[in-house]
Amino acid sequence: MIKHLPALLIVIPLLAAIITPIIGRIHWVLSWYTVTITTFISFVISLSLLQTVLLQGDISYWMGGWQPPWGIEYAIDNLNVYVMIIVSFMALAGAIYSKNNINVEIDEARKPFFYSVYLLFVTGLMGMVVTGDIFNIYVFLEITSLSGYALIAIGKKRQALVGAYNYLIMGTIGATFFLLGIGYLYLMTGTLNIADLAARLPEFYQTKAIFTAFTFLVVGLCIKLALFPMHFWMPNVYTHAPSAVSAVMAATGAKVAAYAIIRVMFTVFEPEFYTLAPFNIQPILLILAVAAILAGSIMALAQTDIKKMLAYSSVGQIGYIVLGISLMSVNGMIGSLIHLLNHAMMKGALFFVVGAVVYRTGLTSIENFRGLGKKMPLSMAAFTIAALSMTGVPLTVGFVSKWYLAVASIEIGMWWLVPVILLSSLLTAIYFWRIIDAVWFKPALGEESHGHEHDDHQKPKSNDAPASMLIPTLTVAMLCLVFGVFAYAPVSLAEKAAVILLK
Amino acid sequence: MIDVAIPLFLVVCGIAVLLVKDLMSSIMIFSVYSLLIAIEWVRLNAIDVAITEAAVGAGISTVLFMIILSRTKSVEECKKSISIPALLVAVGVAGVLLYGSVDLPNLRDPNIAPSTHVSPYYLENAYKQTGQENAVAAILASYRGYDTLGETTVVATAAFCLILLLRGRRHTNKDLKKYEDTSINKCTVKGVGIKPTKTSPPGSEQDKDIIKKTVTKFLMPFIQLFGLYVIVHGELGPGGGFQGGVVLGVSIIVYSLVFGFKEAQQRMSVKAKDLLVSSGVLIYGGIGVLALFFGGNYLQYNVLLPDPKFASIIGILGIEIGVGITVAAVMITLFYETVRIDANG
Amino acid sequence: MEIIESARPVYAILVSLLAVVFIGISGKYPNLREMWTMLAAVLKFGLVVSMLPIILAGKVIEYHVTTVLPGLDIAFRVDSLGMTLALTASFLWIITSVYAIGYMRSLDEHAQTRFFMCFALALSAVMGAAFSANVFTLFVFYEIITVTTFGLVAHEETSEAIKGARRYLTYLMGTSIFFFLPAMFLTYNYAGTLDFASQGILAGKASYTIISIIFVLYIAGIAKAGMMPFHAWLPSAMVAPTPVSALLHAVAVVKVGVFTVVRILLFVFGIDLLSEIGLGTYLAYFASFTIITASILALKQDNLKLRLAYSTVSQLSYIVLAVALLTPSGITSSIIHITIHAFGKITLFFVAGAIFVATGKKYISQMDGIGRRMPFTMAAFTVGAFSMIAIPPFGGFVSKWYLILGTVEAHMLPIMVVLVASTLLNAAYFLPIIYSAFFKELPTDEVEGLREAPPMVVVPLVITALGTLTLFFWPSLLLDLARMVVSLVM
Amino acid sequence: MVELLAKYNYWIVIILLTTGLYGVMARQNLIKKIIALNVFQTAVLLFYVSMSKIEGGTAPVLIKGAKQIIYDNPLPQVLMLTAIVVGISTTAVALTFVTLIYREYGTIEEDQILELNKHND
Repeated sequence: MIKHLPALLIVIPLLAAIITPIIGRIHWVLSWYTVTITTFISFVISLSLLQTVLLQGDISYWMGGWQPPWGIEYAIDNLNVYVMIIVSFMALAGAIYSKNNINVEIDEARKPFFYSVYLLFVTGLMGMVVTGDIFNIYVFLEITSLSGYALIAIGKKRQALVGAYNYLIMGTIGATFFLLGIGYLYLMTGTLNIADLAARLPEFYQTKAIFTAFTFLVVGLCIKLALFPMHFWMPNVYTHAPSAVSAVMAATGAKVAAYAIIRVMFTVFEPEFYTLAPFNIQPILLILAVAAILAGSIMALAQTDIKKMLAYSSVGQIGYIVLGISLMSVNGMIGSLIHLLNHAMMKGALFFVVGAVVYRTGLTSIENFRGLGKKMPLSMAAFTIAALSMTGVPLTVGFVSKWYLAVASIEIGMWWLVPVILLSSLLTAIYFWRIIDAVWFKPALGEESHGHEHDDHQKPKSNDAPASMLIPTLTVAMLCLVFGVFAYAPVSLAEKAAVILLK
Repeated sequence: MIDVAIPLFLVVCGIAVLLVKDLMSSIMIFSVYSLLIAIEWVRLNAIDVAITEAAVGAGISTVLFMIILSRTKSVEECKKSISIPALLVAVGVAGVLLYGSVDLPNLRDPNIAPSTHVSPYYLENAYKQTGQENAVAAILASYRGYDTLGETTVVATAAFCLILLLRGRRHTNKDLKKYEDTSINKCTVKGVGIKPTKTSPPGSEQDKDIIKKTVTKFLMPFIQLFGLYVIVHGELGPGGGFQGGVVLGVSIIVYSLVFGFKEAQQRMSVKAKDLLVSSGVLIYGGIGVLALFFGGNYLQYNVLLPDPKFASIIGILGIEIGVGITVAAVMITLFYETVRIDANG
Repeated sequence: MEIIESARPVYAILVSLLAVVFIGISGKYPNLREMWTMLAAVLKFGLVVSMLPIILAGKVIEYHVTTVLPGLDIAFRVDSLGMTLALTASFLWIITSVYAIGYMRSLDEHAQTRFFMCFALALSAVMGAAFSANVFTLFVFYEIITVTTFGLVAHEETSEAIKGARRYLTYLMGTSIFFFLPAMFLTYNYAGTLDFASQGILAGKASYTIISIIFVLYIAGIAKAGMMPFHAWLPSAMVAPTPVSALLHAVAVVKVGVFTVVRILLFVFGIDLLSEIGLGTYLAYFASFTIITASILALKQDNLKLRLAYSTVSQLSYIVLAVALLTPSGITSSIIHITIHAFGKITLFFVAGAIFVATGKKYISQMDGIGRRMPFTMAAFTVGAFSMIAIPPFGGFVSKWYLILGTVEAHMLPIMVVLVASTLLNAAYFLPIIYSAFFKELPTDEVEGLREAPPMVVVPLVITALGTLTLFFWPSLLLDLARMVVSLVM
Repeated sequence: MVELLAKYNYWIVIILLTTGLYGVMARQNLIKKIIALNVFQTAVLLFYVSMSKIEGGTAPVLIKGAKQIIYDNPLPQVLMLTAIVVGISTTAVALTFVTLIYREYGTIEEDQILELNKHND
């Protein structure tokens, strides 16, 4: 069975997702167990695949036993096994977290379906990552999109529906663009297999048709990624979706979209394309990335709702990922890849904490965070770590990504990017510090200001989130520190992938 | 000449769909549009696609649109005419497409890459390797069978999403009344469908219509038999799990349209139908897993039995049935759940 | 030079980190909680002292913790320069802890647990900065100090405190993100390493223009050194409780600031490189400007703590000025002044706090005749002030003496004029306080009930005042450490 | 003219696609948007299926024994079967959203919904 691990990686969660509603009829908890165990299995399989890839090189698995390009291939290399680990781990964390958290949004009767759709969402993402067939990416993109729309729409407020609807419209436009791009590629090369495409494309690099194909593929994915200025669907989605969903989406959905862009830009197309293409693509991406970084940070600054703030901050962070891609150098790519991991953990932790706050208080305004440090000390500690990490404080993961992006910018002579990164770090520091400040140094709303009274003995009882929410939150937050200090492990993995991508 | 005319009609319909204010007419035009496009598929020798398009585009989606329309408003309000940003984006996209199509190969050219690179292999080997005479079915179920598993999952996902969203009580918004009578709604032209909850689900009024009932009862086995035939037939000619599944699903939908929702539920309970959604995909995925135990790769049917070709035929038949079950069940789900909506609201 | 691998510097850092945990746990039992603080302070001092003989024997202690990224290590290296700061800070932490306990309890302050936790954290970070083996580690601990002391500055939670703390954070964080970080980044980019080396690491690695840019970025980035125009955080941080002002803004934070400047100038740029480009001279004049301006500003302050704050700004620039001279005596002066100024200034702040505890007074104009009722306190104040002005036999004289020697060695007579002017200004803003405290009459309505603050407040300030005297008569340990630095870098 | 006709279906695709896209973005009515989205998607279907047709080809149902027959390309047809099914699934979910939105807001006009959201915030 070891040989079939690549297939099982997807097939197990896929079939489990299908069975979940049936199992859930007995008791909804069983469906939760199914999801948790399956995502855990996927995580373990990803780790084992990582080992295989590191020791024995890339894996090619032929679905149905058909040799590519005639059949569908699962092609696993350093890059996608790395993304797989991120996705499956965050999916596992999200699954554990959702056990209690989702009580806020739905009743028990529908929970089995929630978990089924959740697992389908994750499976779709993982399917996009491991496949070596570009049309297969589209199919799994649709699985993940459809389930994503529904997951958002179960949010408590009615705005969730509108957010989900708009996301559906934008997502479908994006996916259709992607499909159109595939069509152009197919028309020019006659193949859908990524490796085969990569081999056959170079002779068409200068054609207008291939440039168009590239444009539609990347634009389609950028809509999914929510790259500025195609981000406008995203804040409402993250704001009104259930917190567990926002966390997992921010941590995995955008990452997989970014992965797909990297795949298309550097595996389907090879770096040579960017010198031969009729238009110069790099500056466009670069400008969009910088605009995203600045606009995201500035807009985040203006928000009063914490979830919306995190959403806009994601717009900025996505800018970082694209910035690294657009530099088209090994260090830039390392920066992007490492930021995939880092942002997944940071944003995951932040949304987890926000979810815990919603769970306890039901409110999401920043005002509401005042004095929470005393009530939810552990959650708030996790929040603080993740927030510091977002600003890029050394010894946290955020620093590592920014460091690589800065190194890459200087390396290719774009020194002006360094102030951009710094400025955005500063803005990030400002909008997160507001909250940290309120959490630890302000009395809770409605409470009397202390003045000089002795409150050590009468402080409000700590009422932190339940363990099922705290454990994943703290784990992810701790990882922000662990990978900030021992950054070399993920970086070396990212470096291997980057070198291959840019060879 | 007809090859020129049909696309032109398509364009006309496509534009008309957007221009018509009355949503019901718009949907009808869209239905015509779907039929036209199905005809275009026939013209292009894509029979399988044509059948699916006719069943899905002209059939199921029209029904869905109409059900939804009966629950909401049927008139688009008289708002602004031209959106400049949308126009800019559309023109930009058209520009890129035009730019890209300059050096696209001519259509129908037998020497273009798609016809010379991968597909000849299918045409040459499909029968030998899979026992399918219909190359489309061979690719769908075997060469790219994994895509089809994904696609079946998409369908099942849609069903689960609907159930997740529509079953159980959603909290209703208290402020709704407050805004309903304010100026925002004044723009309504005819006021049709403002109180959508009053319209009953299509079907229930027609309880008394004996002729319809008898005819339906008489036809039902034939439609369903036809559906089964289409599912199984994919091996030889156009047809397959999707098309057959849609037909099967439609038969139940027609039944419930004629006999009413409750009656139909007695024939096929919601629980049983939910189970069917899952079991179809499970059959499909299970056959794939079975192949693993026989030493093949995932979805490698030819290891299932000693004779590879026969094994392949059986395997494909199995998955077509799986697809058929899921698709039929999902089509019914789409109908059931949307019809049930206002019972919960 | 012999290198000893030992984790002892790490233990010195961890002691107070552990204490943070215990303080947090035992928040409900104030006595137990304070015991942890004291225990950690004593242990830490003991650990630092235990390393002293090794350093004095001319060895260094190194410990590599981890490599974050290639070229970015967390590593420690204890040498004579770091030792000076570590000794000063860890010794004064013991004294300040006693004082803080007395002060906080007398005023019945709120959130004392958080206060002592932040305090211990900050001290950990100071140790880390003192023992850093490279710019990256130094930067990390520099930032940790900023964040943890924010909690102390904002302690009061009043709107004024929050505002002051925000400003504090904005200045320190802003400059370090905008200038220090890029400076470090450029250093890494050009030098290929961030490890401190006695002859500097940048020489010959980049053009003079680039090096000058990096230099400016570093100087602007290390706002903790209080150089103008990035000094404004210091006065606004005076909203903090006095023990915080005392330890952190007279000792830990600002001393880490100037320590960083000294460290960077000597061990990143190197004396040869700096004198080659002449950057030292510019910096010296720049520092002189701060010295004079801050002294003039100090004259105008009526709030005692604010006056002390401006005095700190001016005194810090002495240290920067001294090292910028790039001569043996200059460097010696800068190193010993780190300690000497610490003792003097902490005494003065303790006094300000003691007056506040005893009388609730903050303004100099209210302090007429106070010396008669609080003789120990005001005597200590006099000692501290004289040390600041550099009157023998107080510590301040020693460092100023070496500073003057340094200017002579560097042939920079204009600087001498600055020194004289600043000494006069120092006298001008300290002596009137002493005069009115001892020789003016107390306002009659206040005679009742005015007495010394509680012993836990008074004893520490007497000890530090005596320390200032000791440093004049037995400066040998300090001078030895300073000479070792000089011989290392020259 | 021949050149123009040789790419006839491309032009149709472009027109349909642009029309659909414009409709999706410009229309305020949520149902109309979905219809437009369907038009938009079918344009891509047309693009694919058009490329499967070969001059003189027959439908790709293999006829045993006959050697010299030119078949149309079956692959794009397979892909489009998938796309159609994906399309109906998306439409179904979208329509569900519309009904729910109508129940919550009492309207399916986008501008009015935005207005209502503003009131709520």
